[in-house]
Amino acid sequence: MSTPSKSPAEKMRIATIWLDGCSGCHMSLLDIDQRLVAAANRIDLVFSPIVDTRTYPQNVDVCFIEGAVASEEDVEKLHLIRSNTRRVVAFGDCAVTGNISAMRNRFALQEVMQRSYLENATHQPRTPDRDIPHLFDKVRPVHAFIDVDLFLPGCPPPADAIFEVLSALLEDRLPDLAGRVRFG
Amino acid sequence: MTLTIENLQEIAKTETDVLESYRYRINVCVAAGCLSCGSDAVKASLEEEIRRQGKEKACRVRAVGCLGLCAVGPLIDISPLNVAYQGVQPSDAPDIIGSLTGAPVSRLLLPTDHPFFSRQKKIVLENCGIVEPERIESYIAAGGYEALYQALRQMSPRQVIDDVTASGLRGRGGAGFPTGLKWTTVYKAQQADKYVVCNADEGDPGAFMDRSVLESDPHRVIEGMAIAGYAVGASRGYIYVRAEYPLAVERLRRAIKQAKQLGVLGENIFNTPFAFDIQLRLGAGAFVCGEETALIASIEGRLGRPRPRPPFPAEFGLWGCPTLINNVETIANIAPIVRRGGDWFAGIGTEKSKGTKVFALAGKINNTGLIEVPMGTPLREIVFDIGGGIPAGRRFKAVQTGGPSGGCVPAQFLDMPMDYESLKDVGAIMGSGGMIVMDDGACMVDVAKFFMEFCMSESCGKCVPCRVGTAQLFGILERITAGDAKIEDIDTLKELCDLVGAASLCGLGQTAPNPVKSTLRYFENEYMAHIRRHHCEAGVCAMGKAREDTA
Amino acid sequence: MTSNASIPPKPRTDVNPARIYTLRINGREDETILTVARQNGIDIPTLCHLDGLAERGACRLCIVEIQGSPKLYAACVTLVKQDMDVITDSPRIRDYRRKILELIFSERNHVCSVCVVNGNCELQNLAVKLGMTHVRYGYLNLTHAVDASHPRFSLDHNRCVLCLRCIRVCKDIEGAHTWDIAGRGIHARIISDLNQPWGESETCTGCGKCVQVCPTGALSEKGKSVAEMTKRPEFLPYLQMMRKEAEP
Amino acid sequence: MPPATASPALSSPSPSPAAPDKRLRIIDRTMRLHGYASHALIETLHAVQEAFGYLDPDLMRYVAGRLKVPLSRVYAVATFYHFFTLKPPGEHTCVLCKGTACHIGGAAEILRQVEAMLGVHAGETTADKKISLMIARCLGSCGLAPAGVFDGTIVGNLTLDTVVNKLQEWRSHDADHRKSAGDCENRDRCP
Repeated sequence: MSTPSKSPAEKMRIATIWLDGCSGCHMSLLDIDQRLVAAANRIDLVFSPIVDTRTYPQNVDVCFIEGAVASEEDVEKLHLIRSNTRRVVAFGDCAVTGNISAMRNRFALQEVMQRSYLENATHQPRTPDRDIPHLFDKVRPVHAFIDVDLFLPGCPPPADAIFEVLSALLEDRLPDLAGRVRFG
Repeated sequence: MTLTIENLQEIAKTETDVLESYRYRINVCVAAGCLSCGSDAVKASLEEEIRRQGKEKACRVRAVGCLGLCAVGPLIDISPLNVAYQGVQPSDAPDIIGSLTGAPVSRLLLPTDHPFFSRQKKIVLENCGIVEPERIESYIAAGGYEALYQALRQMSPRQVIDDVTASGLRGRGGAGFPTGLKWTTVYKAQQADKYVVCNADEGDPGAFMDRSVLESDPHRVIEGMAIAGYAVGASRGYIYVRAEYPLAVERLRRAIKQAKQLGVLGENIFNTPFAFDIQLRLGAGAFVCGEETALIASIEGRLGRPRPRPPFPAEFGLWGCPTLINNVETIANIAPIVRRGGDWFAGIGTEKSKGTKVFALAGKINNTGLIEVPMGTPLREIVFDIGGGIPAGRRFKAVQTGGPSGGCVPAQFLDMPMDYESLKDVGAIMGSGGMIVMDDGACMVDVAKFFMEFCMSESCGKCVPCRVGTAQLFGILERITAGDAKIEDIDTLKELCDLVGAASLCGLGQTAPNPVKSTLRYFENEYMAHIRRHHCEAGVCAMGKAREDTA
Repeated sequence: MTSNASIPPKPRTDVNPARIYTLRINGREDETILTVARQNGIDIPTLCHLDGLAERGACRLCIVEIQGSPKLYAACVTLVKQDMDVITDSPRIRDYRRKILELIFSERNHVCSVCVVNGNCELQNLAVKLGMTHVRYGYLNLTHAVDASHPRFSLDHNRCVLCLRCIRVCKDIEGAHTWDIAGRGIHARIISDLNQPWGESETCTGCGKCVQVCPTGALSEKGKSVAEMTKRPEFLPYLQMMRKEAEP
Repeated sequence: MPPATASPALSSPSPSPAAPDKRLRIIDRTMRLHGYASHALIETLHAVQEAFGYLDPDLMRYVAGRLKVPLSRVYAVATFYHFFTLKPPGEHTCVLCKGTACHIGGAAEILRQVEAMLGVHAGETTADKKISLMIARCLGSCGLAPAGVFDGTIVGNLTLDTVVNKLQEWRSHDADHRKSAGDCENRDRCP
């Protein structure tokens, strides 16, 4: 599958997705504020929790993946993304390291389920067992499953850093993240 | 009061006379291997039988050290008949004693012209199976402590060191550092207090050479240490021995006590100003204490964590003093070198690897046990002639040398001479002499995993590359053997091997990747089969199970 | 996917172009490479090193090359020699340092976002400094406890990097030797006294020096929330100097 | 557990737990032999384990006080060296060798089966305190691989059957003789 190269006038097709995260990274994306408006005419947001598209499209230029990988379903999504996306950005600490989502790794899955759905439940304690994806024993970062082209750490990554990545992608250059990002 | 050479000769003569007054000397191996097959009971029943047949005047039963062929113990040998028996049981005693004057007991006979015996050349093990390890008189009758006398009375320390240097002896603990050079460094150090340490913390799994020497000929080690002490100017020595070798510990204790009583240890040895004392220190189950700086820390009662070198122990060792650390086998070579001269020793072996080497043959080989051959003996001769080949008609696959720091030598190198350089060239090391023979039933990925698990659990945890790197390497190997790995894991494996080897603090970490690197070098196809086809050709890895679990 | 001429190669954020710094030694031979380098304004990353504590040479982040030797040397424990050429930074060293840091991150549970020293952490800063954007090795997910039994401080083993600064400061500066390290290898961990809860330690003076020298959030003051704790290990060289003065 | 004495690490230790013991004298002798020097710590811990079978916290405290070694250092040394054990051993001890030759000879499978049979992992003691299952890194009896140590006696050329038989013998033997051998301190030395 090859894509014709884009003229500067052509918009960059961008997707974003949440796996196991808190959506904080997406909030930070919106924190780019008015600069986002300026970039908007060069960007086409083709898939995202904040737009109304159900299926992941083809020929995506960049996908920002928020959240860690905790289930079969997540992995399926990742493979779908990878095969339809030119560049994949691990977006935020959960995607990059597993972060908060992976803190359950120290415990057996059964213990975690027990604690969250039975012991701590105030209303109708019951472990969900139907129509939900199979959870992995260990939560892992995105690059444990697919190739990642760019890592954008932070919890959440600062708006400035996200904007720098966007700008760099639009300008076809390497982003300069020095001093702009860190874990946490 | 002080011991003279005449005393020594007198003891030797008495011992020899007494022995020769018996028509038959029945030597029963009481090293750990044969003991665990019940050789002490065999010895008791032989003595009982001699009494019963009223042959006390003609026969003497002697408890001797390792006869080498551990595979078929308990072993006994009868001099001067030149008859050896294998697999002897207490119930065989009447037949054995009864046959002394007639034909040997054919069902027990072990042919003494067996290549296992005839192809060996014994220096380190020359007394094993000959002297009684629990009696100093027996050692003296075999020429023991003459070398010490010679060194103290006829040679200057410099001359002793020159002899050791001329011999070309290299450290038998693994790295092969020239022994003479090490001695010279300690000799030159300008400090009043110096120490000699014998490293008997034989930690390599699959190696039992040192154990055998300690159990079979402990005085040899004491004599070697005393000579070393004289040469480098030390008056105190320590033997750091594994607590897992209780028999060796017991025999060393007894030997040190005897040596002190006789005066070959203590003040004014052989009427010279030289004084030397030896103490035992027990290891406590930490492989890393084979590393010199960790060993020193352990003798000082501390945690056995290595420290960065330099400074080297030869300059800054035990309690900050110059310290000579040599392995058991190295020290066991000293007395013969002094007695017969460095040139004699240098005439044995190859150009860069002099003398003999003791190997512990184990694994899938017919004649498991202890052998000593000249350096440079071809591997094929060791495995197939001396070792008797692979049991059950299976195919030779590789031999692993050097334990967790070593590598494997595959079949295409069977004609390689066993010396330091050749082994290094093929990615293995001499190591301390453990030789594990593997047949086609061994999975090389599993072997690599086995050693990595060892290194991970023996890592002291001080430096990051070793502590975490070995755990990461083990994790990857575990995934591969479970059929749960990706092809990229091979790259990560190689990359981590490079990092751990280059960046670790001490030898344990620096060599920990060797078994992986070596198996990857010769058996990468096996790794690939595990990853790509979830197939373990040897049938060792339970690949299916892991896949079922995830399904 | 076929490649397209207009698409530049993958932007790699995990490598930065390295410059090679060479330090040529002439003069004194009683100082470490690290000291001399820092005196000359050359930065070498460190973690287990702390001014005022005995060196260990354990974290291996300060590895350097010495011209003419294939081996790597820890700058904090290697003494300089006349005419020694030290390479303190090169692509090879950079690569190793970053991988070592990745190993540290993979070992325990270093989740910066919920850490009391987030923003003031030496480990976190090292990741930025060495350009470590992610950890390629699998996380080991070791399970460790939190010891909150002390009235004023708490110890979270999950954030410990085993630099042993706490042990050294307690033993050499405070003189209590409350801390030591139990077990070995990947299972090693900090303990107080006979592996008692810290709050029940019979030897701890409660001086808090260990907390101040800890490079991460493993040792912290109670009552501090995420990103609220800062450490001040600067007291150490001063204390060391004053103790020396006080000696007869 | 509040501190029992005011200056615990250096207090003169009250000879401790189980009994006013002859065994303590062995420990004292070891320390005296080394002049109560701190570098005698490992030797002393060997003596403690030899006499008591394991390193009891009270005894570690006792040794720390006598040798003037910090408590934490004693604990560190006791756990760094795998020869030391902090838990009392069972009545019988089965040590399986995990050395290279034994591994090649199938020791891993034997260990797996024995763990399953006893319901414990290596390094643990069965709930009835009867059998401790241990592993050794290498017994140096590679010529007899796979090898093990059963109550102090090395046995070579092990098979799963020989190990299982031995363990079952321990179990049933003790069941039969529990009462008659009750007053004997060391069951193995009983006639």
